Amino acid sequence: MRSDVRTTEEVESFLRIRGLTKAFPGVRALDDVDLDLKPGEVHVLIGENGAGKSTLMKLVAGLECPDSGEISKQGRVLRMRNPHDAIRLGIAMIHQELMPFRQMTVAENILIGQEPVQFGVWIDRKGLLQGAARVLGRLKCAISPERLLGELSLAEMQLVEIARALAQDADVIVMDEPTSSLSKTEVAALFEVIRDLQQRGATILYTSHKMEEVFEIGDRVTVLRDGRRVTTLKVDDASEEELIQAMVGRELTLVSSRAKGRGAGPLLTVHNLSRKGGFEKLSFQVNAGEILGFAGLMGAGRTAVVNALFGLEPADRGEIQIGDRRLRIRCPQDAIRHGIGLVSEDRRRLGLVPQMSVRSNLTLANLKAYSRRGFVDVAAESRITAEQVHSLGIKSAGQEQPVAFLSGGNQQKVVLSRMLLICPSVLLLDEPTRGIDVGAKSEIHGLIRKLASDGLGVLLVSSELPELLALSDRLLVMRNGRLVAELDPERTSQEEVMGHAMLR
Amino acid sequence: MQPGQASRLAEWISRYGLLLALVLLAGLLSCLTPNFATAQNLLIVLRQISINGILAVGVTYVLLTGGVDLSLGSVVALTGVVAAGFAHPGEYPVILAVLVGILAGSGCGLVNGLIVTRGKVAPFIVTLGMLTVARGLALVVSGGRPVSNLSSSFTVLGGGAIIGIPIPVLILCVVAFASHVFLKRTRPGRYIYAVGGNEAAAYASGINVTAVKTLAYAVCGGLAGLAGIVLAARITTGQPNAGIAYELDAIAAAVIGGTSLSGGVGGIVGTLLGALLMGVLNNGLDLMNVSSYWQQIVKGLIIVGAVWFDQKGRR
Amino acid sequence: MQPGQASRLAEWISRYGLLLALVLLAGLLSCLTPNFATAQNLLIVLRQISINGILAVGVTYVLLTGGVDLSLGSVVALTGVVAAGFAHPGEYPVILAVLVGILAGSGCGLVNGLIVTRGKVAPFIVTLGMLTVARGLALVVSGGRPVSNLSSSFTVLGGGAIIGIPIPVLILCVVAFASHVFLKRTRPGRYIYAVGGNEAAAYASGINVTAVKTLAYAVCGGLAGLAGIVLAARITTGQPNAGIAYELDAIAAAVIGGTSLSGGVGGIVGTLLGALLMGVLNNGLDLMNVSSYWQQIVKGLIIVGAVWFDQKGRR
Amino acid sequence: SSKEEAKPAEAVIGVSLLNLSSEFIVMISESMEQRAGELGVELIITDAQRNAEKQVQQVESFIAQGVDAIILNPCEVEGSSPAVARAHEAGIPIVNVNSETRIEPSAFVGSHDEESARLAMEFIVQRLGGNGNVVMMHGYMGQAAQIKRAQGAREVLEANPGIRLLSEQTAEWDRAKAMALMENWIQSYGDQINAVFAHNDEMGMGALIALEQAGLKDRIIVASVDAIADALGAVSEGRLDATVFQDSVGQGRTAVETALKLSRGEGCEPEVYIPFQLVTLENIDQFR
Ligand SMILES: Nc1ncnc2c1ncn2[C@@H]1O[C@H](COP(=O)(O)OP(=O)(O)OP(=O)(O)O)[C@@H](O)[C@H]1O
Ligand SMILES: Nc1ncnc2c1ncn2[C@@H]1O[C@H](COP(=O)(O)OP(=O)(O)OP(=O)(O)O)[C@@H](O)[C@H]1O
Ligand SMILES: [Mg+2]
Ligand SMILES: [Mg+2]
Repeated sequence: MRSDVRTTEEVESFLRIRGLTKAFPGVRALDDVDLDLKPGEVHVLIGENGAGKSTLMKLVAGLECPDSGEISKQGRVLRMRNPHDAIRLGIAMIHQELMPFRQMTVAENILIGQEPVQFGVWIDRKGLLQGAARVLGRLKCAISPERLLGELSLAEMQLVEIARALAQDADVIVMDEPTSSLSKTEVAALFEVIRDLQQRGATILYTSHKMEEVFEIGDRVTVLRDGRRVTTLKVDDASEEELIQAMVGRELTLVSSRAKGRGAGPLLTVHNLSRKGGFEKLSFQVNAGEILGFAGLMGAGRTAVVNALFGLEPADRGEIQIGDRRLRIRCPQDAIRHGIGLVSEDRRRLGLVPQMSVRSNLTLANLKAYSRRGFVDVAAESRITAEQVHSLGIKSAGQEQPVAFLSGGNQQKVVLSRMLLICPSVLLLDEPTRGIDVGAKSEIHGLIRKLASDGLGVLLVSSELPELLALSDRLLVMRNGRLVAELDPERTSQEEVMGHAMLR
Repeated sequence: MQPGQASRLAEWISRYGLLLALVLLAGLLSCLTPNFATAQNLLIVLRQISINGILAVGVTYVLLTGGVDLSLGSVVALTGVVAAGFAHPGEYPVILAVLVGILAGSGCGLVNGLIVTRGKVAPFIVTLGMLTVARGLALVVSGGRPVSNLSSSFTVLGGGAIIGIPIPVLILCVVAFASHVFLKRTRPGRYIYAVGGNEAAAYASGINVTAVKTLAYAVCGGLAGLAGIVLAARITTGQPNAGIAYELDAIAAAVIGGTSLSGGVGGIVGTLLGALLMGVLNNGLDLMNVSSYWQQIVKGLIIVGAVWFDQKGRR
Repeated sequence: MQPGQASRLAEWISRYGLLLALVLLAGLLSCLTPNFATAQNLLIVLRQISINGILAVGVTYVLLTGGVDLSLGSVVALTGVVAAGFAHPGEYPVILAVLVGILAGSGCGLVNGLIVTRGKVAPFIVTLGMLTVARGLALVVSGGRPVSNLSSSFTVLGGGAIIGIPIPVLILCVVAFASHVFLKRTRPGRYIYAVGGNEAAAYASGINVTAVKTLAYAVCGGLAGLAGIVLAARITTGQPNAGIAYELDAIAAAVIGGTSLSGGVGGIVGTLLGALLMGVLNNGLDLMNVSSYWQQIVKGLIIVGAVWFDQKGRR
Repeated sequence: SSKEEAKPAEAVIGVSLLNLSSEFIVMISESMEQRAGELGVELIITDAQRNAEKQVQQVESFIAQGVDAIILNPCEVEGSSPAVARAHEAGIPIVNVNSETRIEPSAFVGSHDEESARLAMEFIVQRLGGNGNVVMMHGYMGQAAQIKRAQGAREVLEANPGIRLLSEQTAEWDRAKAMALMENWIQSYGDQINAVFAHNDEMGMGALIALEQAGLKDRIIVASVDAIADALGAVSEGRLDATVFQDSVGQGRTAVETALKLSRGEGCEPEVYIPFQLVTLENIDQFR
């Protein structure tokens, strides 16, 4: 802690936010928000997609400047013009959108801005590696500090970003959906670190769409809706229903019925599929009308499998069949032609065309259907866009808004919707509800279920076990690039799945 | 309001800065010299920008995909020499000379595109290679001497006019209009923006990135061929050393007009405004009889100033 | 194995392709012409690449941040003229002329950097503006005439040698070594990579992106100033029309050497290899008495081929 | 060429030329090659592409290759001088062709560039009867040829106060740029212009075409320098009023001959002056 003598009021609120307002063209992202963070608390921020959580956090971390309002820490009003000021004032942030330096090593990524130096500029390489290893050790993470970041999987990158924030030795840490790509074990390690930070008096502003995390790690919770603060509660006093209702502003019935449709014959059959460095000798099939779940730890190779099936990183050996036709899938074009669609986990890299409008992004994979003689039929495009925006609840300042300015969850909906528009017969979903709010998530679950009951085959990869267990008809577990178990989701438990996924 | 209109309005407003800068500059020039704002002079400005305009429209395709084409100037020389070889009086019909020139240009572009996409060599290097290769070919083909004695039905393409409007200006108008419609309204046009905006995402959406990029380079080369023909017709000779550094002016026009060098952003309207700004500046400074040393200084300052002004407006 | 070594090894292997291409080319030339592989000629090649090498090292800084500097050639002319003005015999100490030249160069670079970072104008436009402005200034300063009658203590910087090694080569070695160490081992150097690799992330990590970029442009300008001095010393005159299109060769050397135009990737070792490849090619083709037209064609093909070969190896 | 290789060449001569994409230099180069073939001399021809530094490099390479003599077609008076100095240091004879350097070569073959501009300008003065307005198109600013031709023209202008220089501007040796410049001049000066002097024929042709298109050619005189094929054609058709002939063939041949003599240690004229000649409709037949 930086100062020893504090008045009671300062102890009450370590970080004090008053009247914070921020508007973007076409939307008031934050509207007169007050918030008090106590020292040593984990304060959870929740709200629907586009409620303003990230905006609030960016303001706290100096990434954006407020239109009005002020932030004070320990009684001192902060004037932050850029993140550098925030870091100097002891505020660190884990960003919702990953911010990797792909060409630099893990160690450099973690200690960027904090490099151990001699003579003021000379980088102490040994110190750098040791420092990075130390932080990674706290997260119980086995990534080598010397690897290039570009070689890591998305989840590993997210861990590195967490490590980067931890390395800054801040007493306020802002965490914007830090666990969106992580599976249970990594989340557990992170939570341990958070508790440790708490012990040392650090304040944490945390957001996530995974409700169970709110209850597990939070002390108090604030609900944002449409840029305004709705309520702040002690977590122990709050119930899930209450929070969800505050978020969406109405009663919400979560889709939970498991209208199981067991498949009518195999749709996609995979035989002895291998890719060097990814997975080995996989054989499985997805039946029409069935949701096949894939569970596994970080780096188990699930993403590699769906990427191979979609032709992004084609398999080296093995067979892929749709119905009884054997296919060669060398590129996504092949896959789409054969009715395979993929929603990638990496929406930033493989999903969005940032400067293009919501409309153009939606129709990108199936533009042929909305054009005549080579000319795009804008009217038809707008119609289908309006439909999708409505059915998925995509929140934007109009169809023409560049998708870069949408909130993270809304971007995810755009990517998902694009693949639905190609009307696939096999849908590969890699973390499809990453960053999507509770209400929308339940609607998307309903949608996936409906698609399956219409006869689609769905291959679902998710790091959220509850989601997998609730949605899948069958569940496969991967470990180190191999299939190790097939389970019946109705007769298994999270513990059993984890047991198979982990090394014994 | 119709769906498309709002966006077009927004686009116009975001373009406003450059348009405003252009209007201010033109206003200033009209005050400073009485010869600027005459119909005749404005037509001359249009004629003077026509070659750079055609090239700039072409390079916009490539820039939108996130690439670059440095070979334009040399391709202009090569196609000019080649087309001129088919344009001596009484040998072949003029249309053949034109076709040969455009084909030679798109051939160069196609080669660029194929090496960029299949060979995965950086566009800068590929087109830099083409810059020297095409120049060398132009010199070899012509033996280092200008190809002159061109038929008047060929040179009319550079010097003639239809109902008072110079033919090069008409060509530019047709090229620019067609390109605008192609880029904004057709499927391949949309794909060009998508590939430039995020190549990996475009690939993952099933777009044939290779074909889209190759197309952009080929079109760009073809338009450079057209520019080469117009230039040869205008100066009534195919010059193997013509067009040096023309690529820089063409890219500058596109970038001044808001097309991003990293791809995915920009368009033909901006490119034309950029070419116009450069043309007005060249013409105006000549009319004002600014000494050639100072012309360079003033030109540099005004271009940077106009783009800065434009940028400021957008934020 | 020591921590850093693995990555350095990997880097060397990824460079292998270009090195191999260079070795192959040199081998071929040695077979084709007996004059190539003599110690004297290899020294000549080194001297010939020294100016392009210094410029290429400088522009590598800027390219690494994701920018570009098109003004190099004009800055070479301007600084050459300015330094020559202070280098007449018996007027000032030679160190002053050198300092003035380097300062003038980094002044140009600083202006570039400030307009890029503060004015948020695209580097292409800013440095294109500087290209014409600096050329204009060079002409104004010199009155359009070469500045000659330079002291021999100045011209020795271009023509002299120490223990048999030409001074320009020594200067290049010092500049390249210092830059390599700076970029790879110091904090500001790593920040240059970080800014080029992901500017938004660098900003969010508290790096002063403005300062880092401005530094890169200023260093690049300063090195252009140094190159201008060496050139003026070598041709014993400050030539206002010197250095035309030098920027293209410098950028080409860096890009051939694997530095990416989109920033964050590359380094000095590659840049030197790139400059060497270009130098060996120029020298070898001259030695083999290839006609100048065909030289251009062959040069273009070999450069693209070498980069393709290098790329292929990396995948 | 295999036949030539059979018997060793009389001598090897390195040639560094200003710019091989300029028609005039191409003509020099071709006449050199032709003469070298006749004399059994081997030429190594390189192109400095208007870059003095490159020229110095090329001469250094020649020295390293041990040529018997060097022919230099300098880019710059001062900038190319180190090349001459290097040759002197190495004891290799060096012949300058077409233009000069500050450091004296072993021999010079060519003419003084100022002279060409003087001829063209005097023609204009004479045709205008000593009274009128002219505009001047410069070559690329700062290059030796531009500086000298401008100087020659100015000398004539100073001697003739009745002639006013309305405007001068560069069109960088380029025909298309010259057309644009002429069009702009027509806009700002219109009828005031009586004559155009361009530093080379390319620009002169550009000005000519622009004037013809504006319908002004019959009232305005155009004169330029170099006598390239196009310009000679235009003179014979009565379109271009004058160009200045520089004997490229004579220069090329004499340069090779002189270099060969020097390489054999024979004496020769230190300066072979090849005069310019004005070409107009009257004497065009001598030049075609
Ligand atoms: N740079 C921007 N330009 C325009 N609008 C923006 C910008 N950034 C955010 N917005 C808008 O502000 C609103 C709030 O966005 P924010 O990112 O804070 O939401 P969020 O609560 O973090 O949502 P999510 O759960 O989806 O991440 C959204 O409507 C979004 O479209
Ligand atoms: N581009 C790449 N280059 C090198 N290795 C990679 C690359 N992408 C992924 N890997 C590695 O391949 C292994 C499998 O990764 P994959 O992303 O398929 O796992 P996953 O089961 O989807 O886990 P996650 O939940 O982390 O996405 C990991 O060890 C990862 O580090
Ligand atoms: Mg968010
Ligand atoms: Mg994954």
